[in-house]
Amino acid sequence: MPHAEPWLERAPLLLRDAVNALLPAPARWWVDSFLDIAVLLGVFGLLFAFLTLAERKVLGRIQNRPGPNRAGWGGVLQPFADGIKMLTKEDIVPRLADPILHFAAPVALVAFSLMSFAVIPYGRHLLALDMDSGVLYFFAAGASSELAVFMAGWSGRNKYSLLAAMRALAQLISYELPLLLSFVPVVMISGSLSPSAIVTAQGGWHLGFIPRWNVLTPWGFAGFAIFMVASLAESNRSPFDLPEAESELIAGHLTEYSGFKYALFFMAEYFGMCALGGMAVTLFLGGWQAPCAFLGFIPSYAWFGAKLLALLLGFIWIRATLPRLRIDQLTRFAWKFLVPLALVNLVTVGFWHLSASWSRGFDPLRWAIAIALVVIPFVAMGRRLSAGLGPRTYRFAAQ
Amino acid sequence: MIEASTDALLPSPGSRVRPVRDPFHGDLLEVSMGPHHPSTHGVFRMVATLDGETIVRLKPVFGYLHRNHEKLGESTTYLASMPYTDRLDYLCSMTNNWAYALAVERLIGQPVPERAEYVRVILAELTRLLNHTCLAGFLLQDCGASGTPLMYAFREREKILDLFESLSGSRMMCNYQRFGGCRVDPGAHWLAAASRVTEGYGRFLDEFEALLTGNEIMMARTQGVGPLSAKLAVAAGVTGPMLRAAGVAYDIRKVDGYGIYPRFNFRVPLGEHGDTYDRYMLRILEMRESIPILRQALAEIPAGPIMDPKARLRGLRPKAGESYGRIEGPKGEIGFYLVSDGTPNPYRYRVRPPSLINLTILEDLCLGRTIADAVIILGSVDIVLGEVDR
Amino acid sequence: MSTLQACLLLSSLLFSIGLAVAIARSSAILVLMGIELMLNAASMNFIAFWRFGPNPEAATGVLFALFAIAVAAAEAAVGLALVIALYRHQRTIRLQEATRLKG
Amino acid sequence: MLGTGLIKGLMVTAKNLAGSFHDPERLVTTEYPEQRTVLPQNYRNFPFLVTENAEDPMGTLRCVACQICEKECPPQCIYIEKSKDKKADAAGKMQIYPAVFDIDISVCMSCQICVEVCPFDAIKMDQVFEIATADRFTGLLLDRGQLSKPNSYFHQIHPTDAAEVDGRLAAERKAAAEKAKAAAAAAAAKAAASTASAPSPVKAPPPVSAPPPATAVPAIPPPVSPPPPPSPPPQP
Amino acid sequence: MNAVLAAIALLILASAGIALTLRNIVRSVILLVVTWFGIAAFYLWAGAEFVAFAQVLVYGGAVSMVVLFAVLLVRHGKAGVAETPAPSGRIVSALLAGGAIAGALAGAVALTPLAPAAGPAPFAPVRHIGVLLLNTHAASLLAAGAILTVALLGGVVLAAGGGPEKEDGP
Repeated sequence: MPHAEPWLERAPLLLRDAVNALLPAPARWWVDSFLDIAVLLGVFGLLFAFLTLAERKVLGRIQNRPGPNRAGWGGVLQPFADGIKMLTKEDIVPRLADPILHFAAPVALVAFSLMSFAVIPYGRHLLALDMDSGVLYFFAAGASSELAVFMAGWSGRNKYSLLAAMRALAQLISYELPLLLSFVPVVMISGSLSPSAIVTAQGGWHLGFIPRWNVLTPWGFAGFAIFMVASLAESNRSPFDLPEAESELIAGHLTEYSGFKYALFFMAEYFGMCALGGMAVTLFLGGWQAPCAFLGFIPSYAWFGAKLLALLLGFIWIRATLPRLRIDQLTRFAWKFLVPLALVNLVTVGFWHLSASWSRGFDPLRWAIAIALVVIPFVAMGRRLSAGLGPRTYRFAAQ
Repeated sequence: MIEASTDALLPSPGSRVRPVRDPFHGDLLEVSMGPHHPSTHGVFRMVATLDGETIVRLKPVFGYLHRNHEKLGESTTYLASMPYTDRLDYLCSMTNNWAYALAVERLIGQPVPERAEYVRVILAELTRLLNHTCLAGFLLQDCGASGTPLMYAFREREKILDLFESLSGSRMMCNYQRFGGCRVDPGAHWLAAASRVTEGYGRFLDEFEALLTGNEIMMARTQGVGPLSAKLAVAAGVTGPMLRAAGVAYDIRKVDGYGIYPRFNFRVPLGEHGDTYDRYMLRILEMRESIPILRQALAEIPAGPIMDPKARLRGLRPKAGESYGRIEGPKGEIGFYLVSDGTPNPYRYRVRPPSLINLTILEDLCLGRTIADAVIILGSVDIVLGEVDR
Repeated sequence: MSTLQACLLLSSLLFSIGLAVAIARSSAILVLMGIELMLNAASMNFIAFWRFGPNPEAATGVLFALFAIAVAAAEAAVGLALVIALYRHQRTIRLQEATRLKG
Repeated sequence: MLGTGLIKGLMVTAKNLAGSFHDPERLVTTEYPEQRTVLPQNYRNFPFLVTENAEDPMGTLRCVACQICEKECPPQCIYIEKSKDKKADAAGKMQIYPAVFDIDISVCMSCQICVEVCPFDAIKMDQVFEIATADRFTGLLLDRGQLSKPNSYFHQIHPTDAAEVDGRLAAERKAAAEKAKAAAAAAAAKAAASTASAPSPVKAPPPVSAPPPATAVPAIPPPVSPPPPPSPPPQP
Repeated sequence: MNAVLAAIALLILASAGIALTLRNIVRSVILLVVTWFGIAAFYLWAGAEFVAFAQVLVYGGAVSMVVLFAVLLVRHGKAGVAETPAPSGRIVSALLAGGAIAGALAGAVALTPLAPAAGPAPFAPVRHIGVLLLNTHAASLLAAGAILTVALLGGVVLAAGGGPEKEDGP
């Protein structure tokens, strides 16, 4: 509906044009870029603040307690109270620490996780940087962030931090591969590495009401599942929060951090989560596309936001439920399960692509084969992975 | 790495980072877990020597909570030790009370009225529910489950603590049993409330098991981790669910038949592998077995006095002699050994703490496992530092 | 000096630094890093020539740089595996001391 | 299949998330300073001394400084000094009273043993718990004045116990009074007999008059509710 | 444009030069990672977007991790993070060799008459690169894939061969 766009949809464009009209031509590029950065920082900064609150609230509700509710109405001011507390706390640098790396780690982490926001299309007209190889840029920025985790773990000169650094490295090496492999099918189908092109390719509806999102195909669903699992691991969220495994390593790489540096780590974790969630929405959930045609009047960025929030809620939900894996199980899960599954998924998507021209009559067969290509390896490898584990029956002593 | 760099770069004699030289494993990392560590269940300390993340040596260090419990028991009267037994294993004060009362009753030959026996069984089984629920919550917390199972466990525990509070006046430091009975009579109201809690507990257990027992991560974390052989368990004197998880049928409720336990019909579950999962499941199964005991006791409890009318509260001067009173506490055999020399104070007062004795095999279970396993193995041993250190 | 010359100067300096690292450092890991730097300097040259060369549509420079990166990654993986194997056998990664080829 | 256990667990947490909004069983938090739980009658925390008369808290302590509680207290947190003189207690009998009665609340573990061993029902368990203080030493060392609370307060926090204690005390006093009366009567009879036998009334003792029991226990309110009869055991 | 190039050059050369002199291996490695980022910036400046991101992904994301992992794995004993310096003779010879090569190359570059800069930056879209890779350079792609596979296998065999600990994975 490009000809009849509601003004809400065009609101950001109108705003930018209004600002541009006031400025001389040479300054426009700079001002535009600055505006983009400021808006991204503002929106995601606020999202971060309220996400911490939402996480604590949801976690609390799941655990049958109300969560923070004292600061402000229902606790809405809690993030700001936390921020003030963090800012006013003493910043402790251990005497034996490597001061340069100790300082650089949180800064680098936040910088890298902020960089990845640049290429996500938040709406039809909301994209900071339309890059030809935007997806690659996104993962390049994300991959670098683990370096900062290593720096944090190593610089503290704390044994727990050191173990956490080792774990972070092992985890990154293991999960980078499935993460990259899981989005290759999307690239294969849409034929582009540009996020906006990928979103556009998911427009339209099957049979008039089923959205053509990637997640609603067999390979797309498998890719989405692998992507979500790997992004849980990439953003160090439970059940893959091994680097900061509280029950073993106290706080892992954060053990020697306090005050605002600690808050920066926290911020980077949430930024990373938001960025990966946003990328998952872009790649698999149709980006800013509305799920139904008649809902098109709602601006596209609202749809993006809703999908992103749903994914983030899922992250929180998983965190509230699942226990943590052990490091060897974590790497085994990546290498023996996710990577083969992602490779098989490439075959599936190849089949899907080649069979795209099958006539209507064979469509169910195409679906059946694709689903079988996804499900059978999943079941088989899942069985091998969990061999020897399972519920047990117990005997009772003779009376 | 740290040790090497401190040697070279930072000549700090105050540094507590010490390299461990071991000709067979290269240079190892020695990590002092505790006494202040999120998962050592109090002020317990494990000095773990790590090769990578694998434990090659583990030295449990305890005594940070030593309070001279036994010596205090010898310098006060028999009655005055009763509130101190609450503080041994502060999750199971009712069973501690019972074991101590049993020891003293045996020493002075004091009978206990029927109603009090029933009340004791009810309280002991409630304590078992409480303790095992807490253990399951803590164990899953150690596995990294963000506190959710722990909060559910505490939600249920609260109901039992409320029962204890309305009966004895205190939630954890009950100080309820007396020599020859119990202090307060539970009225019909209390028994009805206990009945409600009992009936609701099965539902809670179902939900709790749905939450994590069938969970693949939980099974991967616990199955095959820290197996305890029956031989080692018997040799080390391990008792309680840990021993039964190793497959040894030994339950003092059946063996001694103290109190009125022979009247109850219950089964003793046994494990097969003796690993952490078995230890966890044994506790769940024992809770399920406790519910019928409670039901039967609540249904059959007779009217009558709660204290033996001839029982004396103070001024006890038992004849010279000795006695040992033991019961099947939630953590294992909790026993009190008393020697009297005819004075108002015991000549010898000795506790057999199940936590401490079960803890002695910690290193055997942890060797060759990772540091993450050590945490959950410790969690599955079920210790309370108040009892370990006394 | 044209921009291309500046680029080439930069890459040759980087190459020299890489060489110096490879020769001067005693840790096997850093020697490997030096070699990686030299490889990178070569890739920079490809890109520079592609950028300022006469025939950018063919994108040969870009493709060559891509292949160089892939091969460098392989080299790093094998090299570091070698370092670890060396450390296993001889308990050192100082090249002066790792003089035996026999494990 | 791999993942079914995970999904089952996720369902449980989802149920709890939803339940926490409508099911009071699933949102058990009491928001403390605003909401307060009802303390059970048996709840105990720190002892206090019972006085018979709210208007004269110090004058009518039941405590006679027998020091049994001091001896039996497991952590030895009670310190008592007997008075040199005697004062009339609530029943009018001349008694020794505690010149000093201190309890170190920072040591006390609220075990209730002092209450159980007290033969005079003079010390009872309180229900206060908001006694935190910044003053570590004197703030937690309660003296006789701070410890004494009227019997009506005891009735307020432990109505059942208080009623039972009052009933028993009244009975004891009545018995004591009757005994005293009987003794007085006997003495009078004896005196009469001796007067009869020895008719020299010069050395006759003054008539002993027992104090009337009605005035002896003026502060005792009527029992709030009778103690519940022992419940019949639920039969299967 | 040249100011940007100068900044990039400064970043690359400074980080590499300092990394050359530091004794602490971890710091050296992290500075070298910075150098790699600088090189990626250079690619970006030159318009080779895809190569730049590949550089960051491969070097910043993968190689640096493997290197740091190796540093941590071999951290004990004399091979700790504080490297014992090489004999001074080697340092001198290294500097001489590096300086000589740098001089020779710089001279060559300066003296060679090179074509002046072409017009605007060429653009290599991903699709174009992909088509080229799979048509003209398909053989090279296959060869690179084979090399990578063999290297991966070799790496696993080498690293896992000696003892119970493994570099990563199963």
